[in-house]
Amino acid sequence: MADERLDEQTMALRVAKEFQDGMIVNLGFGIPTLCSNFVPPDVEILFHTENGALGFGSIIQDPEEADIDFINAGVQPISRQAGMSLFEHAESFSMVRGGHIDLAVLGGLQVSEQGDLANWLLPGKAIGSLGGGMDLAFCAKRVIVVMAHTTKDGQLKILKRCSFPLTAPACVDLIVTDVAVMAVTPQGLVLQEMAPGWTAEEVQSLTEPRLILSPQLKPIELL
Amino acid sequence: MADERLDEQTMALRVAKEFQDGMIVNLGFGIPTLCSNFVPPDVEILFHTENGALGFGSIIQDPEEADIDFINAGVQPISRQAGMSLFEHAESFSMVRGGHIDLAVLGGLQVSEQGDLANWLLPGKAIGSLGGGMDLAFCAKRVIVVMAHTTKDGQLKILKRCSFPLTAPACVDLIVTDVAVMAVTPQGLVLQEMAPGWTAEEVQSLTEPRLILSPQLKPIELL
Amino acid sequence: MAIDKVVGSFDEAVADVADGATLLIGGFAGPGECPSCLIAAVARKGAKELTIVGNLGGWGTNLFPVIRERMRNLIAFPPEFVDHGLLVERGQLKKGIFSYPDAPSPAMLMPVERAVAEGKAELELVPQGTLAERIRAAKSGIAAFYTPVGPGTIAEAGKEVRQFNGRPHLLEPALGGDFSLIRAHKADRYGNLVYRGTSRTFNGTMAGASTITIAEVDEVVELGELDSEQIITPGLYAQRVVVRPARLPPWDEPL
Amino acid sequence: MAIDKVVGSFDEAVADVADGATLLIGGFAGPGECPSCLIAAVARKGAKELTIVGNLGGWGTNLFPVIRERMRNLIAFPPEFVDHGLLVERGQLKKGIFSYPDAPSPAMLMPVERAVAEGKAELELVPQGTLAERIRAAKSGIAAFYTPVGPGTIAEAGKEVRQFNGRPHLLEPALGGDFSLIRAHKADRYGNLVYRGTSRTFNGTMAGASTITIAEVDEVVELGELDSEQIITPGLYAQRVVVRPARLPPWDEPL
Repeated sequence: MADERLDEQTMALRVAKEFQDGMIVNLGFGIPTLCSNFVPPDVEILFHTENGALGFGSIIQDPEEADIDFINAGVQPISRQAGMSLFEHAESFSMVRGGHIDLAVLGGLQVSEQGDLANWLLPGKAIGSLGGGMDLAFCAKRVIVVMAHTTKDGQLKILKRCSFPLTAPACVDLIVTDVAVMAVTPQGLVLQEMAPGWTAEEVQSLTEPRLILSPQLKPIELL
Repeated sequence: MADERLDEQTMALRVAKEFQDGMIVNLGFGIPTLCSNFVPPDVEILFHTENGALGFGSIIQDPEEADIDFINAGVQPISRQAGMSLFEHAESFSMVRGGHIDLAVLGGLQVSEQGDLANWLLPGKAIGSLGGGMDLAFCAKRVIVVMAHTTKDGQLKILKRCSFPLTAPACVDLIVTDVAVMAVTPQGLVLQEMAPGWTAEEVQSLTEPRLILSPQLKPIELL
Repeated sequence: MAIDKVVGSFDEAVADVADGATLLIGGFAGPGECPSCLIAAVARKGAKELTIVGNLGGWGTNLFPVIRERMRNLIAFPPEFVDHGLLVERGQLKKGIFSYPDAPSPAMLMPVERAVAEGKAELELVPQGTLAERIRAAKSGIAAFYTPVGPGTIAEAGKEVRQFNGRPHLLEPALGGDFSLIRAHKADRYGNLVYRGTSRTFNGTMAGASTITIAEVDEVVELGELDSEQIITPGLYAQRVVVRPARLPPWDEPL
Repeated sequence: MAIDKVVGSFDEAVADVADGATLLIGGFAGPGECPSCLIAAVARKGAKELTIVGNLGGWGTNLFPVIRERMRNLIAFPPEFVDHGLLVERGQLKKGIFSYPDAPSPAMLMPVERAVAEGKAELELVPQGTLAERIRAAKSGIAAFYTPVGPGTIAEAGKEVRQFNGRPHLLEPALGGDFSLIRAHKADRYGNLVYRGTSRTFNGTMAGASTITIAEVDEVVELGELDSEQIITPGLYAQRVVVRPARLPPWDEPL
């Protein structure tokens, strides 16, 4: 049986290794938000939030210090920071649609081997919310999806074709899960990294499309 | 023979009588610019300039006080004024195209009885400039053209059809010239006011389309 | 006469919001950026068959205390806050045009989810950036635009698809209103507006996108106090300004 | 590594402007809002076959002294000013996309008028608001939009006409560039920009509308000195910043 899966913090840490100096990064709700805790110390990036701020600081943990006029798209209080800029919503999405966001980190319900992403309609709900995720999925220069490799009840989430309605077709570049890191390529999904103790067979057994093994296949670096 | 024609200042004075409280007004180059000198004392209006200011003050007359970073679309230095706002060019034309300009006062080379305006290509020039006049002519809520009734060499300018290329079709609401004030109506041009000493026949002789005489036809008020 | 856009009360400010009106309601998701007093005044007026355009579907008065409690350890939401979910709860909604209509948890239902399920209201779901751009197009006199966002998804339904630069785009129409109800920080008598922090959001976008824009502000300052370089919404985009009290009264009290 | 977009010289800032590039050049008509040092650097580099997008056709070095003399009683123009007319005079223009290409008097000819008459350059004439909106569309990822401005005029030539709300509209495509050369007042190392007065104009519009935006500024200030609420161009729209000297040297001296 496979080893333990990574926890959310560790998945966020792995995603944050993709942050490169000077990048403009948008983090979706949930695990993506946690990535802001793991920016490598020698890297300076600017976070964008759909509701109109760029270059804000960390999430405020003490409600006494929180200000309802300084929040991110997940309605978490954000700290002000030197160099931060503020703008209205059409400008904020000019940034997204215009390709000015270098990296979007999004959650996912399903991802296909073509990089299709489905993450806006929760199973069993009649109505879902597109929010800003669709714009980001279509237009960010690079899209990383971070999510559990399977659902809590063991359903596969990485599929040949998504069964849930799409957020955007062929938009995902990299998938980071609690067991693996996979790149979406024209040839298919390339397994690049695995959680400690996992084998490629074990990852494959939780993944519908056939995984291509990277010649550089290695354990996920956790430091 | 007809009496004297009005001078440019007097034409501007007449146009300024159309200014109503709270209006957003854009003044074109030339005679229109002079209108800003004649805002009625009990009327507060805000001037818009295409290059990105609203609610600026008077044209500065002393070059010592002029600031090259505070100009109007005619590159005249403008004074700062309480309540003035500044913006970039796309926003400035959002105001124009979005119908937020109550009144545009433009110069004209020719106006037709349908209210077509031609004012962008000078006779004899191979290349003309559309500038912001086309956007204003199409989109301002009301367009007043102020111009000499005929050219210096006696050519008619108020025509059945413009012979010069159009700035905008059917855009002009009111024509103020050095001899008359005429409204553009679905029935045709209605002669509303004449310069002191002029007769309707004399105005008609300088005007190609048939003028409809307003029941309230009167001399242009010059006070 | 001096231009003065300041109106004495919220009830007066929305007095001409008629049945069947289209309202663009500012805000994003939290209380900071929401024109609560204007929404409450529309609820008191009782205008019906409204089309409401906004980001969220609206928490309403039943769900908001739950959310407030959930958020307690992160941020203190004022208890008197109401959003346009109130109008949905009171049956004033005919159609909602929203980006984020559903509750963030399957265990909750937003008022608009109920209203749609019961056949009492229609819903148009719009990607957030497309929503913002459609509103901006209305302000800017753009009839429609082609966006790369949405082909191959639910957003494509009923839309013209056209290729530009080898990529499919959707034709999206302008989305203006009869009234924009927005929240700002300070105003002057010309209607010039500044916002505070991330409260600019859809408020700044909706200013000027309706026939009448009404701004709910913390303070009206003397003309000239707002620096010309720093005015975010030039006054021609706002027709009315109302000052909000420091502490919100219950929504059903005249204000 | 800290983000730092400040480049040491104008020559370095434009070193990768290649033959055939499309340049969006900020400014409106006067010297205050014109990125003179960046233009001079492109002239020194000598890049050819340029497509230049801007408001004016450009005075150039022959006409500017005449204009300066004419304006003398109204406003003092600095004698060292150059605009993109310089690039036209030097034969670097292949195509100009302008709103105001001709001289304001029939007695004068702008360099682009000469170049077009001599068959050395092409001209695309665009209404000013459409020009601004096309540039903004490029920044905003909008492929094309329908504007009510232009049907029944020269602006309609070659354009799709379509009815919206009973009114004809023209389809206008986005207009982006390889480089936006803009003038701003202050910057910080992130590329955040503020402008001064009416110098914002097309400079603020063009920021972000090209692959590379280069801002010519009076001053670079410490991060945090620009108030977050007052930043006009957020830093992600500017890739390079160069400080301009208080007094401009002759255009052909390295800078």
